[in-house]
Amino acid sequence: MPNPTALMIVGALLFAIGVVGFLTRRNMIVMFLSTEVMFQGVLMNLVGMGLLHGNIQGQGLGIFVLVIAAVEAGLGLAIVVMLYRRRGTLDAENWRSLRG
Amino acid sequence: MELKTLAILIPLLPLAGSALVGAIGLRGLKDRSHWLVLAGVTAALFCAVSLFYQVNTELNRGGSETAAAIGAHAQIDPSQQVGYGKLAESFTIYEWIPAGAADWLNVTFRVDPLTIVMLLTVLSVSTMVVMYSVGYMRDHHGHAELGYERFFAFLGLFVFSMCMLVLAGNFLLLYLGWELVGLCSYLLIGFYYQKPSAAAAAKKAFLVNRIGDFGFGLGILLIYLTFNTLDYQEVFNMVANSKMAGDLALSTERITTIALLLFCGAMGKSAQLPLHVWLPDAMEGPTPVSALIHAATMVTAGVYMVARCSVIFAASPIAMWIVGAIGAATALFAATIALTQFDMKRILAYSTLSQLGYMFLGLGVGAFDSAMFHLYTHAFFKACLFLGAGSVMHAMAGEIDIRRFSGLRKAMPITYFTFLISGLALAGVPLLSAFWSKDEIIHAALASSTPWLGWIGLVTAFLTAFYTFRMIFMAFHNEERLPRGVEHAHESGVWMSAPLVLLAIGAVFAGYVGVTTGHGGFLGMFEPHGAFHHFLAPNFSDAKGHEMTVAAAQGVAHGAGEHGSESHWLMWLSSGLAFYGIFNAWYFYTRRPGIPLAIALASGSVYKLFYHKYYVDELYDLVFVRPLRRLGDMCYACDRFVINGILWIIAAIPRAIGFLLRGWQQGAMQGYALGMVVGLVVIMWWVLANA
Amino acid sequence: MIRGVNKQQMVVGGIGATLGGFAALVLLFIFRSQLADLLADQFYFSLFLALGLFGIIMTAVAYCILLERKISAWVQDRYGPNRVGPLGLLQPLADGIKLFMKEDIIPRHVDKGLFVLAPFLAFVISMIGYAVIPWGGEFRWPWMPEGETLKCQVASIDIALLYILAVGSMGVYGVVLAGWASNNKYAMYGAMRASAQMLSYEVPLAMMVLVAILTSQSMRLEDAVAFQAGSWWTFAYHPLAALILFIAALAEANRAPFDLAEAEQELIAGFHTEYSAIKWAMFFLGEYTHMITSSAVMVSLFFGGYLLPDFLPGAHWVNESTNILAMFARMGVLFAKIGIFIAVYMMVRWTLPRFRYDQLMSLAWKAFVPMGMLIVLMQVLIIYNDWPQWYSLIGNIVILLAGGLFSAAVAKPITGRQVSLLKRERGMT
Amino acid sequence: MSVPLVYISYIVSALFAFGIFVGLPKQGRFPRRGAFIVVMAVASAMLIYLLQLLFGAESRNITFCILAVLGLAAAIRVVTHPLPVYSALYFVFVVLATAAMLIQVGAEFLGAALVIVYAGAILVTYVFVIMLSQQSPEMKGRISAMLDYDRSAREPVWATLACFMLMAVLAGMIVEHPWKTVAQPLSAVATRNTVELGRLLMTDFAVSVELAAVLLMVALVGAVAIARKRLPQAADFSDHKAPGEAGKTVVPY
Repeated sequence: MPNPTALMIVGALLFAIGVVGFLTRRNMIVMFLSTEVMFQGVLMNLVGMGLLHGNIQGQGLGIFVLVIAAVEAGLGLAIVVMLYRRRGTLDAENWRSLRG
Repeated sequence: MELKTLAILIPLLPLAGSALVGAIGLRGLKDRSHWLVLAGVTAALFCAVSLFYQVNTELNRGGSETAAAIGAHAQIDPSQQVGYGKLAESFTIYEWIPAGAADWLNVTFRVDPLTIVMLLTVLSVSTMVVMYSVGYMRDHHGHAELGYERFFAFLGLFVFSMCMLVLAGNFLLLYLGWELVGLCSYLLIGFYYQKPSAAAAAKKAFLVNRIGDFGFGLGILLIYLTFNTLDYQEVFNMVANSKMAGDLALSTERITTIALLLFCGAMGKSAQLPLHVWLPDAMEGPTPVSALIHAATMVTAGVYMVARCSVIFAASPIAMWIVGAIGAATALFAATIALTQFDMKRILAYSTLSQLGYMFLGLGVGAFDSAMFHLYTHAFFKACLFLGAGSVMHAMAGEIDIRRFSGLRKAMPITYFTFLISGLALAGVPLLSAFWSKDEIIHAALASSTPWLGWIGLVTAFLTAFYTFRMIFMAFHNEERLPRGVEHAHESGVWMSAPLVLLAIGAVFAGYVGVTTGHGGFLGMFEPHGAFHHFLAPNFSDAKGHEMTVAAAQGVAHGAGEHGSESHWLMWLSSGLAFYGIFNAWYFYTRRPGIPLAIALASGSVYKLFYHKYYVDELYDLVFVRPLRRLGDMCYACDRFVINGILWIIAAIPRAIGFLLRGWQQGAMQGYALGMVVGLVVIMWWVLANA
Repeated sequence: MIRGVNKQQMVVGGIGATLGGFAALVLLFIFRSQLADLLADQFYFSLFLALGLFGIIMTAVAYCILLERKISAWVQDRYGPNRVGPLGLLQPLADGIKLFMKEDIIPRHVDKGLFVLAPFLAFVISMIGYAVIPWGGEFRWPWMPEGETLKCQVASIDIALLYILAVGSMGVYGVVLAGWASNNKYAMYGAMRASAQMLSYEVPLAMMVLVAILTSQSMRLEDAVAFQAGSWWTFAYHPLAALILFIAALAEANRAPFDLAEAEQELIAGFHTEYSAIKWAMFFLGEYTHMITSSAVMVSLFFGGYLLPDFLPGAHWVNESTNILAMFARMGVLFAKIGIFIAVYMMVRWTLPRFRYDQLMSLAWKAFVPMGMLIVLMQVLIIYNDWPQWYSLIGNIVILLAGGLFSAAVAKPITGRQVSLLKRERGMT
Repeated sequence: MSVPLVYISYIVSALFAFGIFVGLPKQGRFPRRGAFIVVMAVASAMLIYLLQLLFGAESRNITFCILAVLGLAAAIRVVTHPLPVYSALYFVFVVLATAAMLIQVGAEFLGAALVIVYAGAILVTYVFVIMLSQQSPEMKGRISAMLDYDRSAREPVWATLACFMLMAVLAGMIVEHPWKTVAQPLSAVATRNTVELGRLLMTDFAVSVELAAVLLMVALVGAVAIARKRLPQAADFSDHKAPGEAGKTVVPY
């Protein structure tokens, strides 16, 4: 069975890849997808740490990560759909009304 | 059913009705909202009756020995645990609040004779009043008033709260019920919340009650500090044995403090002298509310509480003296005010105050069972009087000033007769209910170590008869006059008159449970300690057995045994006073209507003093309200200028910083995210470097 | 003579097949002891089983298509295919050869990668669900030592039912990608309908599988079958659950009356409008394979799997013996049950008209999901309180009746287009 | 083994970050396909080397390494591919790889749940929304059909730099930190994993499960409320439309 540390490294890399996607892409849907990639990284880290401690709680928390991801996807996509209806574009640059 | 089931059902049935009405009344039930509450309260009444039969059977069987001993008023050794035996049962329904390591403050119900007497009183009057409200809360076309369902929901909630108060098995739950009934009272006084006077009255009632409840709460805390428990039975046992928690001896000062603090709550709830101001104003609520809450049930909670804690009070002669004195003072004081008022409901309110004063007088001289007896009889006739007044009010289109109308006797025969009967009962005319109960109290007072209380009671009895019949003669006799805008008076419908009749029957016959022996019929009529007292005896055995009040108890026993011979003069005197009062009222208000005016003019300032209720409200306004308002103004100014200024300065700093930093915010989320990531990395790197 | 294939090809094919078969037999004979050892090992046996099943199921699918055509013909009072071979039995072969030979068209405007990927996804995903189905219970080759047994199952894993759900949930991708990659309006609509539909019906499906899991208290299919041995089948405890599972499986497979993704009247051919030849055949195979898989799962969960009913003669031997013959008998029982289900599928398709889309959705969300929740809750209560399992039968009936009464009480016109007979609407004359 | 693990992890991070930088879309085309492949190959090799070092002598789990590399490559394609649909599909691949890795370490229930929830539900929703908002591109003019904002990345230099720092810090921390491993933990946890997980959720995490349920409910209602389209009421059906107007209004089912 693989070393839990390996799991955590892969998780960390996944998280960072998600971060870069979130930072660089302008399409809101892809930005959301990038956050999902980050969730994958977090999930793997949770499981890895749980294994490291020899208990199953990491997996239990992983279930909640799934829940949060589902919630985030549902609400986020609803918002994206609404925004798309407003302006007809998915470009995140279009929504800068919070500029100071 | 088992006792426990019944005890749970009694509060829950009205609550269920109330909750249902509250939930679906506005949408679904509307005009039919009353059914659920009526059903709930009636069912609870049946439960209470069933409870009564079970406990009564038990009393006659198992508890007969002790009860017999108490009934004969034998000397009882205080150290001996006499009394409740099987007659009182506590049921722990639910573990409520953890108190200490293993202790819980539980939701405990206690069923004993006192509880049952209260439950029967409360629920039977409630049933009547709910029935009455069905007719009362409608306009002349039979349409429900605005807020009909709200009214019944509140009414059901009140019945629930009152049952909780009565059934409570420890002081904390008692406090809960106590506050709940206060809340219901507030809600119902302010039922017509569009009326400024009603809203103000509700607020006043609430605030004045707070003062009393503050003392009450302190009393409960002190009980907990002293005895380390709040359970009735444990506390009473310890008091009876003069023990504190940890087997220390209980000092009289401590017990006096507890009793007085508890009495403080009773003063608030039962509107005794310094805190009486809210009750007359509470008449702003709908009349059924006045009848139920502010005459028959809630205001007697204080009496009930003192009777419940009779052991504590009996252990402190000073507290007993204060209770009796305040009761007597209130009785006289309220009666004098009632002489001069013209608002029917207000007269009745002051009469209620006066009668509550009687009850406290009785409690103060150690005649706990007599006080409870008076509470019980009073509930019927006073509720009937209030409901009669409501009936008049209904017919007079809301007019209640007895100067504006007269001679309603022909137009409203049912109302008139029930009102008359109840009035006779209130006046203490022989063979009606209050005669028995009031005489008992006065008798006990005269026989006690403070006989002057009894003399005050006698004077008040005369005044009572006078003001009651002043009202009756002014409203129902003489030639028929109607207020402007009312074409003709009419009798109320069956929903309203049926409860009147039933309550009037109660007003006549309720007293006989106290004078018959339960197995002797009318022959035992003149033995004041009848079935009622026999039934309640286990509750007060501890208190009466206590050496402090043995004298008083012996006095009652003495009188009880030989009422016929030695105390006849008291009976004759009190009935004579009653008849004399009635005669005076008749003479002044039907024969020579000029006399009252002449007296009023002649007495001048005294009349004014009575008329303006001894200027108590004005005094309070001057002493408390205005200084407090000044203080509030000062606080407001302080808040406005000092604190707001400081806040403005504090807020100005981030505003300035924000002004400087505003340019950095470019509005694109990803820019912020980049900043977050960089910050995260820096922090993590920092942590790692220093790890 | 099969149409589309010339005589020469047939002769060559026939000779090749014969020679190949002979060679295989020879090889088998030479390596028979090694083969026996391999077959006695669970891992290699599973491998063989997987290969064998692939063949069996491909054949079964082909004949399912024939069956479908026969049944439709019967329903519509026609003859159906009867030209190729006796009773048209060779028709599937002819169809297959035709589909392989046809020109494979990839339109210019499609997204090529996904266009090619989609049918394979559809086919493969519907295929890999087989892995966890218990086909014949435990058995023993005659040459194996006494006491050892093999499982007639490709993979016996702890989370078999989760695996099935996971695989099933991937099934939507084939349809969706096909629709999107086709770059065609109708295909797109079909795909969107399909994705929403399959997402919706996955919920009651998963709930009913959960009911079965709770009833047998295991996520292994063989445990579910074992639970039904010697007692009632789960169907008898949970008739409503079985019914909902059946209907949801129907919708998951995009079969009529839930075939909105390919509704001819509305969408030409839905998501596979642009497909032809072997890619189209892949979709077709996928659909039928999906039917067989879902039938197998349903039979295993609710209808006793490979078990014969106890009251039949010889049921004891068939159900419990580890003899190889008994294993084949069990397999036969399972296939018979699957066949019955498939026949029901087909009868449903040719009997019922297609649902409207909003009806489809409200069926899932307003009927199946609440009822499913109640059934799950009821089963949980039964387990928690240790009530006898047959309470669930009462519960099922009560839930069904209550649901029916409730919907009858609150039923309203769905579109608002219907004019009420009782009340005259405002503004209407 | 003279090179400390931490430097290897820095190198891996740098290579991955560089690979992302190379792969990010520029003007809609795959800018340096060859360079991307080379960089990714080197990065994968380094990663496998790192993982092998971590696994130690007793187990060289090649399946895990392959899955990790495939998953990471797919993840990189998720964030670099200019077409959202492909991003979503690559993400399905990431999910499958993750699930496989989880199953390999014994978290089989979580793996299956991951596939069901992510691949089966969440990603389908994504694909659905993408399809709602974007047409598939024409074969011939892929660039022209691509939307402006998908064509170019936003500040790729800074982003990849931040990404590198994050990777380096995280990976370095994980590699360097002296994790206190519990003796013989894995096999004990791995057996009857699902049962244990269920017990955990129903005992220790019971309140959290309830909260999660409430959260899901709230999200459901919220999503419906947010995305609801204000459509003409059903009463509109009774209106008589002028010829030619009928059918132009969107009619809800």
